[in-house]
Amino acid sequence: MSNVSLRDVEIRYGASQVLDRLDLDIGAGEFFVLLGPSGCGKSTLLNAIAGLTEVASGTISIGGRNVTWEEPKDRGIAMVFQSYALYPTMSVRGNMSFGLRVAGMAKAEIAARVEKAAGLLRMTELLDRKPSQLSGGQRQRVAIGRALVRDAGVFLFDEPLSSLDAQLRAELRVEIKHLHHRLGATMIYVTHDQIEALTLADRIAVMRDRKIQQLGTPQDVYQRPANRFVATFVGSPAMSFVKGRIGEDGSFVAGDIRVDLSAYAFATRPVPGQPVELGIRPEHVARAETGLAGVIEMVEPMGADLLAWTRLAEAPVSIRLAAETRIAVGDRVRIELPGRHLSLFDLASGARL
Amino acid sequence: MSNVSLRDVEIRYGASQVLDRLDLDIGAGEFFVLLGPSGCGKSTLLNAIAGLTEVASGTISIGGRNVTWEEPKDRGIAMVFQSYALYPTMSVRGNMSFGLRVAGMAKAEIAARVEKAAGLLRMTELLDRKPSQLSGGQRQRVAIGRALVRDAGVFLFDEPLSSLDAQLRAELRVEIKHLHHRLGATMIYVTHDQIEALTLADRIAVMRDRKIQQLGTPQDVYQRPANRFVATFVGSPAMSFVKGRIGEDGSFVAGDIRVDLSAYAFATRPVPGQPVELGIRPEHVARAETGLAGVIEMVEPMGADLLAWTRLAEAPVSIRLAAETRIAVGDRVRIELPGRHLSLFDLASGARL
Amino acid sequence: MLPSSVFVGLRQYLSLFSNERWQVSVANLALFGGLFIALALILGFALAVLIDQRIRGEDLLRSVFLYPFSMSFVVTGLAWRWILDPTLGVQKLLQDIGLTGAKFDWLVQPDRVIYCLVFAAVWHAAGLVMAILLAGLRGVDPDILKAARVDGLPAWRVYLQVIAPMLGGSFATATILLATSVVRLYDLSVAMTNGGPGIASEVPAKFVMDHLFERGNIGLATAAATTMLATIAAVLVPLFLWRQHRARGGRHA
Amino acid sequence: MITPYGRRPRRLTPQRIGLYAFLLITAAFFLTPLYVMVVTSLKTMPEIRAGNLLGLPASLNFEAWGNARSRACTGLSCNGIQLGFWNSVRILIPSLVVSIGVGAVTGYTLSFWRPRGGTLLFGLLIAIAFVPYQVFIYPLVRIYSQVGLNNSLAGIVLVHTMFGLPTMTLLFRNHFAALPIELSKAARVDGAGFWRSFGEIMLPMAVPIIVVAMILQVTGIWNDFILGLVFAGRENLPMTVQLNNIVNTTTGERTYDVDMAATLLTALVPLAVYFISGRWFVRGIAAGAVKG
Amino acid sequence: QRAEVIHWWTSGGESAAVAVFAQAYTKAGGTWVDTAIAGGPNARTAAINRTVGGDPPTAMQFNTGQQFDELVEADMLANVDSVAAAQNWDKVMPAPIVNAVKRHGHYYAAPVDIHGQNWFFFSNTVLDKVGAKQPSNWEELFPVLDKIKAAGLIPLAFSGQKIWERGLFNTVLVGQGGAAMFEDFWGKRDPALAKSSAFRKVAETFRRLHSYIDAGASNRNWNDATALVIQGKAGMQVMGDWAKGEFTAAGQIAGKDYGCNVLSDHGPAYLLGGDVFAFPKQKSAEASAAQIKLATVLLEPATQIAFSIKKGSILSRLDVDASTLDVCARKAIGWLGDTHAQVPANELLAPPAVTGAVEDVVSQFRNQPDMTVDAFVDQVVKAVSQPL
Ligand SMILES: Nc1ncnc2c1ncn2[C@@H]1O[C@H](COP(=O)(O)OP(=O)(O)OP(=O)(O)O)[C@@H](O)[C@H]1O
Ligand SMILES: Nc1ncnc2c1ncn2[C@@H]1O[C@H](COP(=O)(O)OP(=O)(O)OP(=O)(O)O)[C@@H](O)[C@H]1O
Ligand SMILES: [Mg+2]
Ligand SMILES: [Mg+2]
Repeated sequence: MSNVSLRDVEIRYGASQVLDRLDLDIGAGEFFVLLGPSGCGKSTLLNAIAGLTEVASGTISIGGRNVTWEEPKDRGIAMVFQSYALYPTMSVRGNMSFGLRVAGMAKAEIAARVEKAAGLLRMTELLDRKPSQLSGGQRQRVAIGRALVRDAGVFLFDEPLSSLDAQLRAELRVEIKHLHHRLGATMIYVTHDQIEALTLADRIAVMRDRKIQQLGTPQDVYQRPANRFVATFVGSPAMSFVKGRIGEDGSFVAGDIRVDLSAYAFATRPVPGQPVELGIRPEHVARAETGLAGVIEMVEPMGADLLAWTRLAEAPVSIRLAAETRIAVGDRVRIELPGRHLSLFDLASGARL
Repeated sequence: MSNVSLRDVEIRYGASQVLDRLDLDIGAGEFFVLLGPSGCGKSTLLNAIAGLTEVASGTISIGGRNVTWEEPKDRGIAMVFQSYALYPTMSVRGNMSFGLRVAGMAKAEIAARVEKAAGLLRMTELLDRKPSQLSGGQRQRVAIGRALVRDAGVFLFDEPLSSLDAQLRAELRVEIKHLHHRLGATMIYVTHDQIEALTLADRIAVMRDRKIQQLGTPQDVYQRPANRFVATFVGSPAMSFVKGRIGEDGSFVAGDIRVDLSAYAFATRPVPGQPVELGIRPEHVARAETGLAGVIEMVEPMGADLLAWTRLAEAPVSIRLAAETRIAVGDRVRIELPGRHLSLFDLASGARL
Repeated sequence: MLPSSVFVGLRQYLSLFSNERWQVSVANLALFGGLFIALALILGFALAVLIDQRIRGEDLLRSVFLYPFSMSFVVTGLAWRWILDPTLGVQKLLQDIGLTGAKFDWLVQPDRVIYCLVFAAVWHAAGLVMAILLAGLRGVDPDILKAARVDGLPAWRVYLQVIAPMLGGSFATATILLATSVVRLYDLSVAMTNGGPGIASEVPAKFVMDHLFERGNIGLATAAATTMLATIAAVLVPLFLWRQHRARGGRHA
Repeated sequence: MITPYGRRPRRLTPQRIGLYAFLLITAAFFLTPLYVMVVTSLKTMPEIRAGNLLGLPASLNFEAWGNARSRACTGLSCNGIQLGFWNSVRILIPSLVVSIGVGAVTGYTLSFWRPRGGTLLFGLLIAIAFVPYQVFIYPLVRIYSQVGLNNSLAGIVLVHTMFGLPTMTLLFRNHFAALPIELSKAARVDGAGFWRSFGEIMLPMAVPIIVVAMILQVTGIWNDFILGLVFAGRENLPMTVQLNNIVNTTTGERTYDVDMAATLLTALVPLAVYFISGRWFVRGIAAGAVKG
Repeated sequence: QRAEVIHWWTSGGESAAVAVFAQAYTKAGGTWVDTAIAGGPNARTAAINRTVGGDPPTAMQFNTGQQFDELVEADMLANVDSVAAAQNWDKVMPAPIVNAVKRHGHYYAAPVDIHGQNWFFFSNTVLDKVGAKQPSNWEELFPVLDKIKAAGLIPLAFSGQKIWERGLFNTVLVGQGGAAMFEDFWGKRDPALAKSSAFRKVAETFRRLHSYIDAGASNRNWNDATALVIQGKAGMQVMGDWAKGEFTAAGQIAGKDYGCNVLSDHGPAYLLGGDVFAFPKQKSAEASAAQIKLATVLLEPATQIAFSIKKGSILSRLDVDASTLDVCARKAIGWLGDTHAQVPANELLAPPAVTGAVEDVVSQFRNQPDMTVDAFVDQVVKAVSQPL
């Protein structure tokens, strides 16, 4: 149970800079999720916190202690590696218990913990296999187990559930949540799974280009994305965008369509005529008799519901409908864009308005 | 463009049997998705088709030719390995072009293809890196690229997008779909991502315990799961289940609740009094003034919408609601279960009724 | 040198086993082999690990540890002989500087001389073991080292408990190489002590060579050689069956 | 007390000092014989006879080195060891390439293609590795004289290849066996055949072990003289024959200074190899290949 | 005619000696192709393998003795009867040497030199210092040794390698036991003899000598032992006459700086060893002619004299004026006038197997002070009566 804070941390691999004077404060016991496109530096960041990659500049402190120069073992962390990094010569049991044995924990206690972890990872009967005898997902579970058994102050998860099936993933999500409550440990969690991010996180950081784009609660990030990138990146099916400008009356104007923004909560007041971009999430597009007219161009069934694509002012816009909705390509629809759920971005900077 | 068919294929690792006399026919040019819990034998199946694991018994034929004994290179396949299996000493470019160079393709052509693949994998500027200098997702993309550049008759994808961000994943999903159309090649695709499975697949096979549980179109599998396992496994948030029995009037009875099944399309008529289990997908639970009463016990925000948990006859049931719905733990709700969207399973066998 | 087609009866074996020099040779080989292989592996591994610590002047040090391997024993053996000789080497040096009590004459003590051979042999082979293990070490996936560091291991335990097991192949290679050099041990004994004092440092290979090439006693030589090969087979065959059995378990993926 | 900031400074921790200490002490121990050889080579014979062998020379005289290189008599010719140098090189290079090549291929075959009876063959090779090679000389001579390989460069190269095979195979087999099997799978899917995946995928990953193989073979081949003597023929005699003639005598008088100088000179080639080889001990050569 | 000769004369003095042969042969119109390979075994391996491989040298060196018997049996050697007849070897050479090259009545090798193996070399400086005169028999020896020991010097410089231990033993055997006993022991290998009291006496003397040897002897090369004598650190050394090479290299002169003598209680007994050149069968007649020519040249008096001076050996023929040789050599030739003094070295009498076996036992006996004479005798009996 210890907070983690980074002060203008910079990390470079040879010439290329991966993290650029990053400042970050993660509260003790917080569940912190890192989102970001592949290659944006998430793992690097975790490695830096773990003390596995040297920072070029800046300081890292855990639990108020400056650990910038300390060995991983002195940082009180447990980590799930994106590449698993299992000990090939040890059995699953060996892999899980190794950290504990090193710490000199009592045999019985170790056995108990390993059993428990194995149980909730559904691999009790695999405990005596070698990693090379496991499936991809099973290996990943071993990697998770290796972290779960430890009681560290900070847990670092690097895409821990990426190759598990939805069901198991849901179950483990819950388990991790429980663990978090039980230990009250700080957890830093990298994932590409939106649901994971939104359900687990106390706070989410969205990274890109060596910087953090937005830092906030799941709701914030989802409903009030700080800029166009966050808007596109978070949420799937993704948000649709319509280019236009601010009309005299402060409403959004694009070609012949006009969207009322009176209900919109502006971050910064735009000036009339300013070129802007309007973001709409599929689930917020409502069908209404009196609304903007469109023609269905494509229909994607997605199990729970289906996604219909139409166009507003040349821009493709997706609409989420119930799976059983009777709708086909070519149908005309009328839709309504509820002002308070929209997002408005400055066209030039991409910043939220 | 060649069909793949397996005739009672059996595969064992030493003592443990992984696939049990499996029969499977995949049409030429079909997009075939394999779903199944971690460790159920998906990768093993792909490896068998690729000729990388010996089958204990049975035959495998590709394009009508029996290839059970043939070398991978004579099977006209391209494969994305779950573990990437990149050539560590080659640059990204080298990795992608190796297969083509072996095939003796013209330099220019190779360059062109690699460029193209790199472009749509967003790694043009990484072409000269070594795998060890890439992030996890970037490595995975190299693995994909290596397959994409080839024009094989059969493409085998083993969780190709598992560690990519939602946005890139969506884009690549589309690209793969395009590739499928362009080449008309047969594609066998392992994934844990429901959306992927449902949007890409012509047909889905759900595996478990060395067997195929259900084989059908995405809609079938999602809306009319063949048994309880498939029902639980497919769809997230998952289906909720209520135990009960068939009443005299053929409706579902559990404790004091009663659900009308007149609209239900029975596979096999149940006898009155038969113990059964009722499956309800969260998105099918509708709120209605006149309906079953329940109390909200938990609320999970999931971005696009939120999941509320209540209870029917002791069984937890989840309801999907719009994200902005005002609802809190303790609220009383009345819900309605639309007969034609329900799934009914025999309690003993778990088979769909 | 020319093989004779004279029938070699069992009596050759009888006279072999009753031959004191042969008995001494075998005893020596056992002692020498055990000590030498163990020490060479330990020292070699230690050196490999230390060399691997991103130290300055790695190339130089590595060459220093390897150079003994580059010279034939004909002369390096002589050098060792001088160093260990009580009347010429260290003992003399110590006594010259006043430590008249200093004694270091194992080379001329029949029951100690074999340790001198071990000493020189380790000096000669440790570098090679280092090289082999170093090659293995460098091949280990860095991520696994990271994992070990996170698991809180002090460096030396990482090497002992995580890496050493992963170097099974390299260790096998090194061990077999050393074992062959033990069985074939000849030059060293010739160069350093020529089997002496007396027959105190005789070894089987030398026994075979001498009887084959210098004493023209093909019978005894072949008897000895056959015995050696039989012994080796007796060790190797089970070892292989075991390794094969283990190989079925599959390998690191 | 400075607050830690940025890159950890490379200051000498006690461990590191200890580490260097150990290395240097060991190095010193390793170097003692070399020291003896060098000082001896710089002494005059009378000085050596005087018996103070560990002491420094009264005066440096490099005469011995000159003699060793180009004047010492080995039988009638008095040209030192330089005589056979180029012969040695001419024997070394092809023997090195061929023996390592063959060993690598065999090892690769045994570990990735698992041919029937492979283990048996391997076991046989290992068993042979235990037999003193002198035993094979006579039969080989017989065979060679049949096929007329005697006294030819090809002959000696072949011999070195044969005698090198067991160790080389051992080295490479065990190295390849440690590589992730997925890689060969990927290669097969990419359509690469035996040679393609060997040359372009496996060999590049064997670089460190190739270095080891080189160390072994360079030393073995360079220092061998009996095989060269028997199989290479008069015009190809390696320099070690000269070396042996200088340092090895039963009833002739000895010149230790020249012996030492000659030995040191001869060792220069292997030493050079050792020194250069370092940069090919690459780190994490298979890193990033597979996940899990 | 081209003549390639494989020999192991590689040290400075030895090469000089070979040069004499080479020049002589060249003078006679041939071309000498020199293949020097240090170390008897190495040289022989090479030579024999080349013969077997079908590329025989013109001549190859052997130690006088039975080393080339197997070649004779394999019918790989050409005989040089013509030369032997022309130069009348039977008359001019010591019988043991002639017999050593004779098989089935044919001459299969040319004895090019004779080495005496049982020499004592004395450091005159040491003898003077301790006021002792050079002993001439075994009774006189021990007092001298004691004196030197008392003076704190090494009485007997020794090289503890088996071959020299055997050398010392032979010296005692022939010196104390006498020529007859020596020849019986090695030649007849009669166990009874080994059990005799005379033999035991020899053993005891040998054991007694051990107490005059210093600790460093075990792994010393023979020439390092010689160096001790040269340095005046040791009183004497028992060695073959090749040791003179070391003395010469150190600039010492026989008779002046160092003395040499053969100790014997039963009249002079000189252990005759040496080197011979054997001539493998050739394909071409021309090559065979070269062999004849070579053999002839090597044994011409002039060549022999010049060679012996360089080599420190004595001529293999006794019909030549040896006044130009050094003191020791002249002494030897003097003794050899009496055929009883001509004792064949053990290589001439016993097969290498036996020699080796006995060598091992002798070496043990010297290095294990706790080994009783009885045990020694038993071992010797076993060695001489072993199956071959
Ligand atoms: N070498 C092996 N020895 C023994 N069992 C093995 C071996 N390799 C795989 N298995 C087992 O075979 C089963 C199927 O493995 P496979 O890799 O096909 O699973 P999968 O469906 O791909 O799982 P995942 O979704 O986690 O990749 C697993 O239970 C695994 O434990
Ligand atoms: N050894 C290296 N040398 C050079 N660049 C590197 C090295 N390792 C990583 N990189 C680069 O650093 C960037 C960040 O890598 P990192 O692994 O942190 O990304 P990531 O956010 O974890 O991506 P992913 O989601 O795919 O795992 C990537 O662009 C990668 O190419
Ligand atoms: Mg990552
Ligand atoms: Mg898998």
